[in-house]
Amino acid sequence: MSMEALISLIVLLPLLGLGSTYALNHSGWRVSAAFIAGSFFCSVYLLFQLDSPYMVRWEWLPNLQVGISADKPAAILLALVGLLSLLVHLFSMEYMKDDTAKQRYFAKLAFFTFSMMGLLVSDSLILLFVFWELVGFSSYLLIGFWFKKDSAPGSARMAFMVNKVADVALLAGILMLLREGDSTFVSELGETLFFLPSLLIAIGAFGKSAQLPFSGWIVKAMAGPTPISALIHAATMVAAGVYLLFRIGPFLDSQVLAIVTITGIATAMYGALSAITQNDIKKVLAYSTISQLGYMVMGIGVSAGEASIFHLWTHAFFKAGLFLGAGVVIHTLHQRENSDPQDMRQMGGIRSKLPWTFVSFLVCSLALAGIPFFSGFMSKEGILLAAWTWAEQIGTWAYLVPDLALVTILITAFYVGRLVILVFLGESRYGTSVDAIKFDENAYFKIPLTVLAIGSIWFVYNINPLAHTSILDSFFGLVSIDSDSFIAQSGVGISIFLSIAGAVLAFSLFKPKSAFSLGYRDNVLPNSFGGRVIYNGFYLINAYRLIGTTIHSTAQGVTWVEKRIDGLLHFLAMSVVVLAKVLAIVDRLIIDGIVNFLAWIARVLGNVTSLVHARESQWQIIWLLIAFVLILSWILFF
Amino acid sequence: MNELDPIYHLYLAAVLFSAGVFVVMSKRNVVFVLVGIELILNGANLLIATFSRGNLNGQIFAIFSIVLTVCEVAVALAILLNIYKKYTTSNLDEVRELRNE
Amino acid sequence: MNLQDQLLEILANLESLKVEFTLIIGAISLLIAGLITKSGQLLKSIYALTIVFAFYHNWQGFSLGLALSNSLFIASTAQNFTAIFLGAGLLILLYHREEEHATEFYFFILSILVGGIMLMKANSFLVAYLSIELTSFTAYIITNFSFKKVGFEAGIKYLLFGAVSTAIMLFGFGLVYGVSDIFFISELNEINKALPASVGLLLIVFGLLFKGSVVPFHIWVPATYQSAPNDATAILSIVPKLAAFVLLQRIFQSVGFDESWISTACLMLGMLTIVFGTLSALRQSNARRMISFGAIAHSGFLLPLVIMESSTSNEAFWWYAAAYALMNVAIFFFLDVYERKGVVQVSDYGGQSGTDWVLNSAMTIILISLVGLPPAAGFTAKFLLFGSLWEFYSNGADAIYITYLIVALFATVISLFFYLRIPYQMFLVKAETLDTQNTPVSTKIIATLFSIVLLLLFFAPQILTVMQQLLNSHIAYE
Amino acid sequence: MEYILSYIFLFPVLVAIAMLFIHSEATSVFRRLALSATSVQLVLSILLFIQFDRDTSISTWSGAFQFVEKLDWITMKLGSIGKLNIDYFLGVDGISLPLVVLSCFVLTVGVISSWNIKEKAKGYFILYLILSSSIIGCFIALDFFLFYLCFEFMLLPMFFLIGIWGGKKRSYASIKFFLYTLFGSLFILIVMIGLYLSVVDGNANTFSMVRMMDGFYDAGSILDPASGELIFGYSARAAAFLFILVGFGIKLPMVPFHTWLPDAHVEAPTPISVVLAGLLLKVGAYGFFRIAFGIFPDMAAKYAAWIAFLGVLSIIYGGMNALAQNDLKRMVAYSSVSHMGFVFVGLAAVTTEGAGGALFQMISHGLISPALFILVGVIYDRTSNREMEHFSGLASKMPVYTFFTVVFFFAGLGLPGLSGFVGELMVLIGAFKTSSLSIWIGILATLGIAISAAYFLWTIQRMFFGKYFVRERSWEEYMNDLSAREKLMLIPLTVLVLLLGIYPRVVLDCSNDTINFFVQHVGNFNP
Repeated sequence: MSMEALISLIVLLPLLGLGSTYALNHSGWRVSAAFIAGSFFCSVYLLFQLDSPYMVRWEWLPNLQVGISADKPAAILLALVGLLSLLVHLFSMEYMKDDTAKQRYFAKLAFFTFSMMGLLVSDSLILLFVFWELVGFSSYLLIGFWFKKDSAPGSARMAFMVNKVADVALLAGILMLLREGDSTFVSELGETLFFLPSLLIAIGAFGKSAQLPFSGWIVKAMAGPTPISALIHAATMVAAGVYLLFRIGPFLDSQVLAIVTITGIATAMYGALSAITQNDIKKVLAYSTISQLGYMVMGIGVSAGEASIFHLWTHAFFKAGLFLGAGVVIHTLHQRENSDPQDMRQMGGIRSKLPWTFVSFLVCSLALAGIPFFSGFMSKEGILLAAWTWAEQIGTWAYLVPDLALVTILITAFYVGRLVILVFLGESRYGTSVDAIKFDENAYFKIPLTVLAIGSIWFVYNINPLAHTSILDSFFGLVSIDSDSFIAQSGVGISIFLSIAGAVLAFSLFKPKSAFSLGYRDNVLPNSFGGRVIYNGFYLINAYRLIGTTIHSTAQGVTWVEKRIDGLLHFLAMSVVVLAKVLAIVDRLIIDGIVNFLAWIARVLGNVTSLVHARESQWQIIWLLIAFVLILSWILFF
Repeated sequence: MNELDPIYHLYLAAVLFSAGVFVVMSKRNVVFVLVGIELILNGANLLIATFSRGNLNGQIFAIFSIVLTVCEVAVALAILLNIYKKYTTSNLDEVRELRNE
Repeated sequence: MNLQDQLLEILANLESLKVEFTLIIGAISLLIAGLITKSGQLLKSIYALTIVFAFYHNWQGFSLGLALSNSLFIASTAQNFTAIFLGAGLLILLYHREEEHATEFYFFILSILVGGIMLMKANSFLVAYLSIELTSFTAYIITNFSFKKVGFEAGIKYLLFGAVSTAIMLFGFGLVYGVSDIFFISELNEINKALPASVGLLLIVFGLLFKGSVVPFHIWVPATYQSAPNDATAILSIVPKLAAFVLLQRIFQSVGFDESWISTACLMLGMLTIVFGTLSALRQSNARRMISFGAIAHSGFLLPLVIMESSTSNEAFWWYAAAYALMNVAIFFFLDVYERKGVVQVSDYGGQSGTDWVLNSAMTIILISLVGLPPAAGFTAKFLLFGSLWEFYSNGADAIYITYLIVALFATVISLFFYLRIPYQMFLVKAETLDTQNTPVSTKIIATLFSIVLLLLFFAPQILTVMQQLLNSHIAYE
Repeated sequence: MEYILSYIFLFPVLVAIAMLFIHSEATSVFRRLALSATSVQLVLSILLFIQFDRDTSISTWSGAFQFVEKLDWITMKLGSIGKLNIDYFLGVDGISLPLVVLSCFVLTVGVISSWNIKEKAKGYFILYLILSSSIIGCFIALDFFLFYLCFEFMLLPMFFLIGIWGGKKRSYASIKFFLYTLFGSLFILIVMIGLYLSVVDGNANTFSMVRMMDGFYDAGSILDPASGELIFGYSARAAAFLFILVGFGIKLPMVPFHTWLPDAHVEAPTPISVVLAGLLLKVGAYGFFRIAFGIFPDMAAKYAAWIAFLGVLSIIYGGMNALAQNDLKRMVAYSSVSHMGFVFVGLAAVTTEGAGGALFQMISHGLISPALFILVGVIYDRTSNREMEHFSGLASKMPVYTFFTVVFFFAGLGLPGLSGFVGELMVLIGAFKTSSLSIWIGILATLGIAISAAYFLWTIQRMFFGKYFVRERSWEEYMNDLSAREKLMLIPLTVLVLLLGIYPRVVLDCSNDTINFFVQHVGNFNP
């Protein structure tokens, strides 16, 4: 099979899946998964077929070439997306089986897969932007999937708008490359880009990867179905920004790289802090995703692209695993009436009811927390190491970056511990109607969870559980990071210590029968200033709302201007009419007035000479004479 | 016969003209207004006749003009008759049904 | 030269007056016929026959140049415009007219035609004055032919006003004659530069502008147009105005265009006319009065064509005048049709919506043409006007011509506003009471023909120029 | 095939004349006749599109046109000008060809959209067909006089179509529309006469736009670039260009001359909005291509930055206004203002991408905006209301309707894969690539995309998502999903929007050569 056909198959099979959901009436939505599977197997096949990067280009618009390129990083991510999409499809078959609109659901899901695959193989930045937008579009559709819910449409819109703003920057950045005469093909980039285009492209990536100040949209995106959160808002789409940065990172302006690093670490801190006090299970995961993405972006900033992509990969597994696990919990608790199935205050003790889910969730959590022997540790270590090395090169303030990263590790382990404990351990807090709930873990749930949990364990990547390299590195063309430095070496130890410390801290605070745990069901929202700030994610969403309302009121202001323009026009029209009226007045008053004046003179004269009065009916003639005189004098004397 | 200096004719013409204008402006009765117009026309006629030098063009013009004046008065009186029938007045001030808008 | 030679010369030159003679003979026969019969058909056919004969004679052409001891000047322009007048005279037969007073009415129409045609040929001041008075007197009289109270009122006011202005014009003749010893228009180039002569010339021009209803000498127009019978109004709005303009053109040609002050003065008045006519029309509620202000504005559009010294403007003048005549005959025909239905005010047209779409759309086309929008003759007329102004300007004339162009342009936009009020009422306003009277088929056919001709003239404007050439081809050049 | 353009141009008028003789009670006959007339046009235009020779090397404008028909129309001896020569001169090049096809298509859609016009159907369809002829005429006329005739002649039918069949404030809107556009077109008239007096074909002056574009000026004439004549102290050519800018700017519409558009749209019946947005605005843009840039390339190059500025102003200003609207149709109308701004920016860039993008944006907007107005019409037909606040959650009641709305709203906000994106992308590429424009033009124009996303999404959220709700109980029974007729209009539009979004070269291939020459023609004058 030729490469071209293979790549087309990978990208287009999901599209066929979309078609099939509607074409085949009732079972169509099931068939769609088969197409995704096909796409996945093709990408695995591609992974082994691919020796050197494969490129195709064509002239999409006159004078504008676009092209795709499949190299190893692309191929391995294609496989990742294919796999996760397949798993989520499987999961959704059970999760969504009672929804009347599941055709629409699977169609959108297939469309997303297609867009994501397209994004990964795009070589031309313009083509990449096309798929970038499509990915955002399908995300919008999926967030708003339950459009009858009060919150979903608004959340979808906010998520899309935040993305759109960043996309505008991305587009401007790409087009600016054209202005500077640079190629828009990633594979042809050779030299460092200028500051402004670099910055704009980075901002675009920030948008999709939910970096500050765009982070808020992921929280909003949680309004969508949970499998969607797993696939799109945890594993794949949000990683697109990291992927773009990975591709373009080596060519970014050094100042922009510094900005990327700082944004990354700030976001990592921000996400981790915000996750601590959340009560909504999906929000914890959402903020955690933001935090992890911050890690990856920071990794790019410190020139550890490979480590970032490795983290992207491992994160995709464990975070998807967490989300799907949460999905099982939510799906189960959804059977309750009059309660929020996502609220952790009404969970607890699910371990025994959903054992399979618990185990997989735990594995993924440990990976997220960065405990050794799990994948998260390995990938995180790579980034951390690179950050150390980078800080050593720059010195002084730059040490803040790895330091903060370490702090983040502590916080991460802490909130992950809190999450697991509050959801699965201890007594159940979900009310009296436990018996009414059917706890059921069937194969559709178990298979994806298992696969994802396995993907979160160390041996998949490297026999050495403490290594920060993996078998995947061969695909990325790893440049091994210099790890001789003492601090870097000791960093591993510190991070292990911190992650375990975080977990222990969480356990000691939230362990079953602890004071917190007992009172958690009625936990009220934090009152202190700091608490409120953290709980509300630093009011980022409120800031978006504020910007939104500001723009809307500006728009109202613009209509005010518009009315003035119309008013000016009416004024012009009116002034013509007024002029006409004035002419009438001139007719009546002034000319009449002159006549009356003359009549007055005549009367005065008449009083003297007893002549008769001047008559008003002759004013026309008088006017004629006056005009004669006026014109004559004007012509003759001027 | 003594040649009269034409300048006196011109003075007379000017006086006639002005008197005519004044009468036109000040009289309320149509007949009087017509008289005023006659005066203006006669002023002009006098002017033309006065300047008739070398050929008879001017004098002929004046004679034609006088005839035309008579016609004009005839037409005017005919209309006036109708006006008087409808409005029962020959006072111009009271003939004002056509309004300016 | 003895008397016999003089008489022989007169006889030889009488040929140049054959159109007038035909008309006069026709007029007299009309009077006689009127004594014998009251049959409107007969009178109308005599009238028609007269005009056809006159047209035939006009078609036969004249020998150009001075005639009758220089008192006439025969130019092809006069011949062309004679054709317009006769055509208009013929077309008013289409109007509805009661048998009563038909004799007198058509007699006076023929007289006004004679006056107009003579005016265009006049060379001596005397002939000019006589023909002006002829058109004036008859105009005073036919204004009364509606036999309504207001008609008489308009008549007497028109008369008084006209008499004063002709008196002043006569004064102007006297001044020019007295100071420069000039008695012929063709000799005006030798005019004395002294002040009284210039004043005299200006007074003559004013007299003509009065006939041409140029602001500020227009005051008689609305009342007269509003109160006269519609067919009379049509003739009044065409014959004296165009004849005066033709004579004015001759005066300008004769004076020579070095005397720019006088043309500048006229152009200023022309702009004033456009602005005043257009703006005044805006506030009229009576349809006929509104159209008459539109006619005043059209005088302003015609005026520069008379003044500019270029052969393009000459052609454009002819074209504009012909189109103007046709449009005016048509619009007053429509106003007449609607007035007999009782539709007088602009707002009354609301009751016409949906009654008779043939009539309504035909009228709309006429109004569109009056505005000067394609595809109607009015557009071509305006187009030629703008073209002449542009050309004259680009050949190095004064900036006043381009100013004129811009004023005319804005006025066109505003004129849309009032002309369109009638179709607006007809089509867009839903009236409470709809008119249900039926229009005779003949009226519909005439209405359609009018609009078709106006459209045709847009698509084939050369018709008029070819017609002009055909007319002039019979002229024997001396 | 020799006279194919004439057939396309005049066939509707012939049908309209035939309609005059049909009794006005036969409502259904008129719409069938109208549909057949526009369908014949459509078929012919597709033939034209197929037969158009895409591989040409253009070195002068006179070589750019195909299917040329030239007949003497008016030859009139006229004084010192010599002869007034007006030709019946038709032809298409790569710029006008796509517009002709678009026009025929949109006009056909418009007839289908007019299907339920029952009142005074005779007058309606006669006016509609006359309107179609004049629109087509604008795109294919190569004689300026003929172009102007068609340009002006669109006003009257439009005036009556809005004024008689429109909404509540129809008379205000129609008169505003008429006065506004007449005002603009008289400016064009002036320039047209000036050009006629300045451009020669052989010895005679000519109205031929081809000669005007190729620059055959009479030496020393008023608009001759070499002579540098002044009017009131300003360069004559600059003044003429300004006039053209205002004239076509009103039609386009360009901020601040756009205020007729929302009113006209809001009051016009749906099919007329379709034609107005789809085609009439394009005529203005076409005028910019052909006349402002084609005939005055020197001025266009000189004032490109200002034009681009006006374009950006339109984009942002129109977008902000759209954001503030509560009336769905008004919102769509303002979105038109915003989208047409891109045409300005693209033209001002004077690059292949920019000009091609401007053209493509015209085509794309010519498909999207009719669809949007049809969609507005759907809700208006059912409820006689289109206030956004009065509806909510329509998606659950009318899923198909919602589907099409989402497709076209996203096409409007520039979703890749749909045609709107391609146009905007090309325009932006052009704006960024050219060195003659400041980079802020490009950045601000890009920001316009975000604004359009804001108002479209806001509308979707308010009207289509959330809980189902309509203001009046009496509307309930009418809230059915799309009828077959409505689908018949929307499906082809969707297909085309999708096709052009994915394979834009359908259009661009046939316009490429002309656009290249156009850019070269204007680019010569770049400062």
